[in-house]
Amino acid sequence: MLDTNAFDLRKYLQGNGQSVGVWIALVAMILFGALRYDNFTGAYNISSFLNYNSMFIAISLGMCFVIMTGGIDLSVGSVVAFTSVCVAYLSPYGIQVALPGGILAGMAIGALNAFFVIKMRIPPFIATLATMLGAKGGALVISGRQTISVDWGSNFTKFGMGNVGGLLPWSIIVVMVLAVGLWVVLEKTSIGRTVEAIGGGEDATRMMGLPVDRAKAFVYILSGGCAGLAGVILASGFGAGQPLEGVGWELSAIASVVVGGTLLTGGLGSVPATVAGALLLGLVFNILNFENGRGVISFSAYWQMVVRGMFLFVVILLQSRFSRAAAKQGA
Amino acid sequence: EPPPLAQKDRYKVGFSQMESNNPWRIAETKSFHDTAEACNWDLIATDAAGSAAKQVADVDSMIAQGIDVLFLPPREEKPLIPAVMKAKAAGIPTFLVDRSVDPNVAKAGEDYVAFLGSDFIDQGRRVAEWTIENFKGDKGIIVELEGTTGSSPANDRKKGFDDRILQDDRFEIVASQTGDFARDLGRQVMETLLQAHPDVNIVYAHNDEMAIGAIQALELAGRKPGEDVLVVSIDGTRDALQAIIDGKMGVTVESSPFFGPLACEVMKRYAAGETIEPWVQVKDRIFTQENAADHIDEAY
Amino acid sequence: MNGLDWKRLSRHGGLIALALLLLINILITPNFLQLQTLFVNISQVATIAIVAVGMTLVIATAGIDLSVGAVMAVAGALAPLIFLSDFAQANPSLGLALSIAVPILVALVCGLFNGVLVAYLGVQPIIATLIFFISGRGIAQVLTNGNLQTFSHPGFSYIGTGKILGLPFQGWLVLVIAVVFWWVVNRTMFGRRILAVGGNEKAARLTGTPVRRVKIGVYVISAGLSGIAGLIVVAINSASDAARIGNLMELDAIAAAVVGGTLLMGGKAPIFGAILGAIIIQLVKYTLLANGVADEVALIAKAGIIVLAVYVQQGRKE
Amino acid sequence: MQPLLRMQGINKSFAGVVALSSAGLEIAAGEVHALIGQNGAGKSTLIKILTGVYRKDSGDIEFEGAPLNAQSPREAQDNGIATIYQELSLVPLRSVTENVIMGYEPRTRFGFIDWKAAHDRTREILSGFGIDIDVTRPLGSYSTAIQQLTAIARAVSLNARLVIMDEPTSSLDDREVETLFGVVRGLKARGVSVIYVSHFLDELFHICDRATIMRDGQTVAVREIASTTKLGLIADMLGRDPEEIAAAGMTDLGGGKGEAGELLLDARNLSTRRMLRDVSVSVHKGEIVGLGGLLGSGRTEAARAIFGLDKLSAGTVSTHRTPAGFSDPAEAIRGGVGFLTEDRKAEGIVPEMSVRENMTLALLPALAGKFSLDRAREEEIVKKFVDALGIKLASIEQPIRELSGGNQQKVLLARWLALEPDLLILDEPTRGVDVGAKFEIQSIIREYVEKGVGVLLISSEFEELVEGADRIVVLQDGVSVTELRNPGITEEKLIGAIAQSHEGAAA
Ligand SMILES: Nc1ncnc2c1ncn2[C@@H]1O[C@H](COP(=O)(O)OP(=O)(O)OP(=O)(O)O)[C@@H](O)[C@H]1O
Ligand SMILES: Nc1ncnc2c1ncn2[C@@H]1O[C@H](COP(=O)(O)OP(=O)(O)OP(=O)(O)O)[C@@H](O)[C@H]1O
Ligand SMILES: [Mg+2]
Ligand SMILES: [Mg+2]
Repeated sequence: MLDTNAFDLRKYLQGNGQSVGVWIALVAMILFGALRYDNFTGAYNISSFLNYNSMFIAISLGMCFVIMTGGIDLSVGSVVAFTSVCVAYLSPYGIQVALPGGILAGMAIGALNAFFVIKMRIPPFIATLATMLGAKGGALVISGRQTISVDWGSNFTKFGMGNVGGLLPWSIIVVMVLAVGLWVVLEKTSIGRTVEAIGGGEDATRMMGLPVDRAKAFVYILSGGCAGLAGVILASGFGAGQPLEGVGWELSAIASVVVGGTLLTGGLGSVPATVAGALLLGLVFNILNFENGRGVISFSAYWQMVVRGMFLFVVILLQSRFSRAAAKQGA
Repeated sequence: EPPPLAQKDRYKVGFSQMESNNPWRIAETKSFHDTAEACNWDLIATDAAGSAAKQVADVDSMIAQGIDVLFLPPREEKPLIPAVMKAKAAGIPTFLVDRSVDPNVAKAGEDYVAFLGSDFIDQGRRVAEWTIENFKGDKGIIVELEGTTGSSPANDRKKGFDDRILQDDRFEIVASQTGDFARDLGRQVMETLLQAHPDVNIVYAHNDEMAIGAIQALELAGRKPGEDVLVVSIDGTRDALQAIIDGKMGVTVESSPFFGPLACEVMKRYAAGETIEPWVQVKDRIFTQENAADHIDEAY
Repeated sequence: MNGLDWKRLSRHGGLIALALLLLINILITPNFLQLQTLFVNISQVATIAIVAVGMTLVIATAGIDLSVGAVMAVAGALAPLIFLSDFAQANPSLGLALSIAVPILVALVCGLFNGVLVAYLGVQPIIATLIFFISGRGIAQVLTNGNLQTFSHPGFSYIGTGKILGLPFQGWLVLVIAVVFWWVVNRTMFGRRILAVGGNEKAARLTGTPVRRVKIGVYVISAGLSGIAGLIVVAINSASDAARIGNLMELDAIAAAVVGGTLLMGGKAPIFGAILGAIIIQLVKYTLLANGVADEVALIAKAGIIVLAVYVQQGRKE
Repeated sequence: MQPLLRMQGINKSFAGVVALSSAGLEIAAGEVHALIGQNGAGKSTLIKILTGVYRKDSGDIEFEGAPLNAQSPREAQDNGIATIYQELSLVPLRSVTENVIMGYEPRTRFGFIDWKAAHDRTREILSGFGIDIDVTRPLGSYSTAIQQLTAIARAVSLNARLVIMDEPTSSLDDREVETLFGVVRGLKARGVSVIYVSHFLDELFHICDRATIMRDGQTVAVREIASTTKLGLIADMLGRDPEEIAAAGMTDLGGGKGEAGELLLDARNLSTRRMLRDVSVSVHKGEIVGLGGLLGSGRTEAARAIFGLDKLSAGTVSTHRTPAGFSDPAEAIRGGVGFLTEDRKAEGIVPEMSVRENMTLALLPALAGKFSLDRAREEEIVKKFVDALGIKLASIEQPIRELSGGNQQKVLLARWLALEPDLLILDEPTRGVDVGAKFEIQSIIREYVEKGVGVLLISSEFEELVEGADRIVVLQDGVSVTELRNPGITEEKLIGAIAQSHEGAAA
């Protein structure tokens, strides 16, 4: 879906059997929505959908890299909240200050994760669980337990609320540029290769003389930075620094990454499929809302949870079928 | 000027609930569903699962579906302002329900039609006033069980109560910790605080669920809620009224979730061209030993 | 020399942390040295400890179980539905038995679902259990229509509030569960096989270990224990709130297991370590709460303590 | 002349266990230097200290006249030391190309990896080893031998001044070993020094100039290869008298003597989806049947299929007790079959578990009582085998990962022997095992064969097969093509059979 002229679909499918499922499901869901509901493919729905989900794509991208090294980052949700508060304070200086400021704040927490994981050798699950608690506490401390207003006078909110041609929000454009950049990093640079190698065997990678620690630091800081970007989008698109936001977002991100076919044990991952995974999970909410509007069945909140779980179940079943088929074909 | 509302037989009505993790919210959603039939609504109800950002996205998807009118209990004061603005831009009149948005940015009568609800600060203040009047001892040692840290009802109910009660020298708040609006946590926090502050004789909980949890903690520790410890709170749930009748609890200030009928009435007035007052005040009753038994059947 | 001391120190890291915590509390927390403090802590730690035992077994196979909280909610939602039913009202003792047995049975089925996904479909544990994590609580709320169920049922409440020899019933339950599973891990074939599967799955398979059955087994156990924990929560509160029972339990249980010395890569199952981990986490909570530390500061402190505790544990490795 | 590398007084202990005490090593420029010693002597540890995998406790290292204190393999590489570690350190999920050039990728003008150039370069490097494969496929999809050669190719391509090879030939066949020797000689000709660790002493006489011998963490001798003998080296390694050893002989499997008894295993026309096309083999009581063939000919696959690990797509397996074959290893074990895997690290040991627990893993059902395992019997059995096999350890409660390779192998062998099996499938049972232990393992196998156990033996060492097996079934590309029968098999005949069948297949 990116860089189309250089993209050979058949070859991609061969190499990425495990992510075929997500593309099929994505197309099927979009078709389903477009055929069943009025205005589903209208500009308004598309642009607001993309704007909201750009945050999830951003954190999923960072998560994808972390997971490829065999790690995990549970702190992203809290980091989004934390940076949204930081950025709200920066908003009077405009987006040109707030955007880099928010990303840096996120990277700083990412660096803390990296320190715990690399220097203190704390398992990523625990290290980032701790930062998840800490960042949430930090967000509440610096915000004084309040949501923090952004400056509506500066150009800050234009970023999160503006769009191009009524269809493409600025946020999604920035996130897509990030995605393409990360795709290039993963496929074409040595740090990207090292990231994937680590997931395939950390000791072996180290003994091959690859800069394991540097690559791990890179992924955690990257993930923090992606969460920081999501924090900027949150503050500027939703008008406030929100210390309580982001609860459970890490699980959405993990689900997107896995639905996109990345192995949780590390070593194999795909940037485009991760984007597709995030869009797919976002679509479930969107479609549920439209379905409620049809008035045939109204999904109460708890039925929505059940439906989402079942949906995840189906996608994973699909995915395991395809990855098996691909394994057979490859053998 | 908020967008006008045409007179129609049936309206496509959006109700964007913020979360459904407590009985109060569930009762509120139910009230809207129950009203839909009587009021000729095609109701679209969404649930944001506690996320302000998702609530904005939910409102967006309802705007995309072309609703006529929006009822919105905003999860947070500031983050929901974009939702209000977008609805306005799409020509959809919005009524805020039970919580409001930041009045410095979005104003009733301009950006949205009106706010229907009560005042959390006032609820806290009324609990404090009742306590000042009815506390018999010389020295009131208070433990406060807060709602979800950082949420606006928790912040406001704390402010309203604290400001008022501390004007009276008899009272002192020795501990104030979050019980996350939940019964189980309210109990656990109370158990712990009771150990650290055995001389406590007043418990103020930000909602009834935590108050019930606190009563359980007191009983497990061999205390007598209602006799040696006065429990006061907000909401007016059935369990709380029962506790008042049983003499275990002093007071609960009502915070009714049944907004459906009010919403219907206000919307009809607006469609008829009436100017709606910016704040449609809900008259929160106060339940004590005197009237609890009369109202327990209407409680949820 | 230096290395040896460090090793010895870190082996007892958990106990040292516990001793430190106790000391701090004795010094600063008012009324800490009271029997009631012990009771309060036992009753609050019981559910975490029980769930942490199951979690430890799952982690020992290199898995993880995010669904524990949701399973607690399902079991907790079911119990009052059963004993408040007309049938149970008519047959009180049978009703009581059913209201304990059926929820646990349903929990076991949830565990079976997780286990089958992991063992037969090869779904990664975090994702397999994420499915229930997301939908389980929804199912519990569907069962109860989202309503809070309150009740007064002394027989059932005994699970949460009863005492034996002056100590809370849950405390004894934790002890029994811990001893049983310590035995299972250290003395039975199943336990040895759990460790083998987590330590080297291929080697386990080659030596005739029924890898799939072992995996299913640990998820079923974890879910069963979660079910018990769910019943306890409901029993103490005399109320069942499907939206809240076991909320965030998975994080507490995982933290307890890891602080107790479980390796996330699998192959280790220190049952009493997990109990110790749960106690440490509980004591930290208690200390912060009793001393009036604000919630947000408490979060930061908790984060720091988890990092430190695990750091000391990990110091063992070369 | 100043040596290229001088290590002196190196000490290292792991959690109190001494692995090296005052060990040293001196390598001259342009020499091929053998580093030998029994399992656990400390060879790999010494190498890992040199290359920054482990930190030394004390000691000095000088490389090219300057002190060297590498903190990571990368640093060692940057200083001109390339290493092939004993445990294959590669990333099987990634492509062959990545495994060869990772860290040294050719770049385009924009600093991105130039994949086309990378693949080309990889093909070029590998063709120097006579390997022609699809380099874009995951490395893990190729055989252990290819992987081993890939690791070597990577190290050699780094343009180092010192190349360290820790048991590079343990999974190579003769042809590939020859290729490797060619590469080593090429390095030497370019003035590159090589440290060569191997348990195949014959190899040393082909390519090495000098040898450093280690025993119990100490360097005990340095010999000129030209002026010593195999026996002399062995004597140094074991710290014993040459004559004493000479009396004992080299391979103790001693095939061709046993009277074949009742039929234990009859496998016919096996094929699997992966590799096998038509393999038939049978084993009788008290008989050693060898599986011969080149690497990747399907020997391991055949063993896996018989053991019920891989599904058969055609063919039948029957044993004297189980006429229908096995659908999983548990069944095979119940049917009295044991399978010693060739990949000790990945499929054999459970690293965190103790020696005791590792040894009894397959035996658990027999130890399981009603409520618990019979601990007393377990310990008794473990102690018995530790004594019988001469396993060197601090305690049976020691984690197995702390044992040296050879001792780990003995524990795994004991795992199967303890089952008292009727049939043992041994895949490379003496790989990476020192001469002393190899001899011991072989005589243990012999002992059990004499008691009536049937053995299916897979070995890349022709000597072991030729001298050990009663019969050798030769495999080629997943088909069993010939069968040779002892007495009368010689290495030449075996090689001939393999070569012939190759030609037959080619024709
Ligand atoms: N990571 C480790 N932890 C503990 N002990 C170790 C470790 N690595 C090696 N040892 C111990 O150090 C000693 C030397 O082992 P080393 O692997 O260097 O032997 P080796 O000469 O390479 O043997 P082999 O020929 O079997 O490979 C052995 O006793 C081994 O048990
Ligand atoms: N455990 C396994 N899982 C998957 N594939 C395997 C396994 N063992 C061997 N193979 C694959 O089977 C093919 C045939 O190799 P096999 O190991 O059977 O040959 P071999 O003659 O025993 O050679 P080697 O000495 O390398 O083992 C190879 O491509 C190898 O990668
Ligand atoms: Mg070695
Ligand atoms: Mg083989």
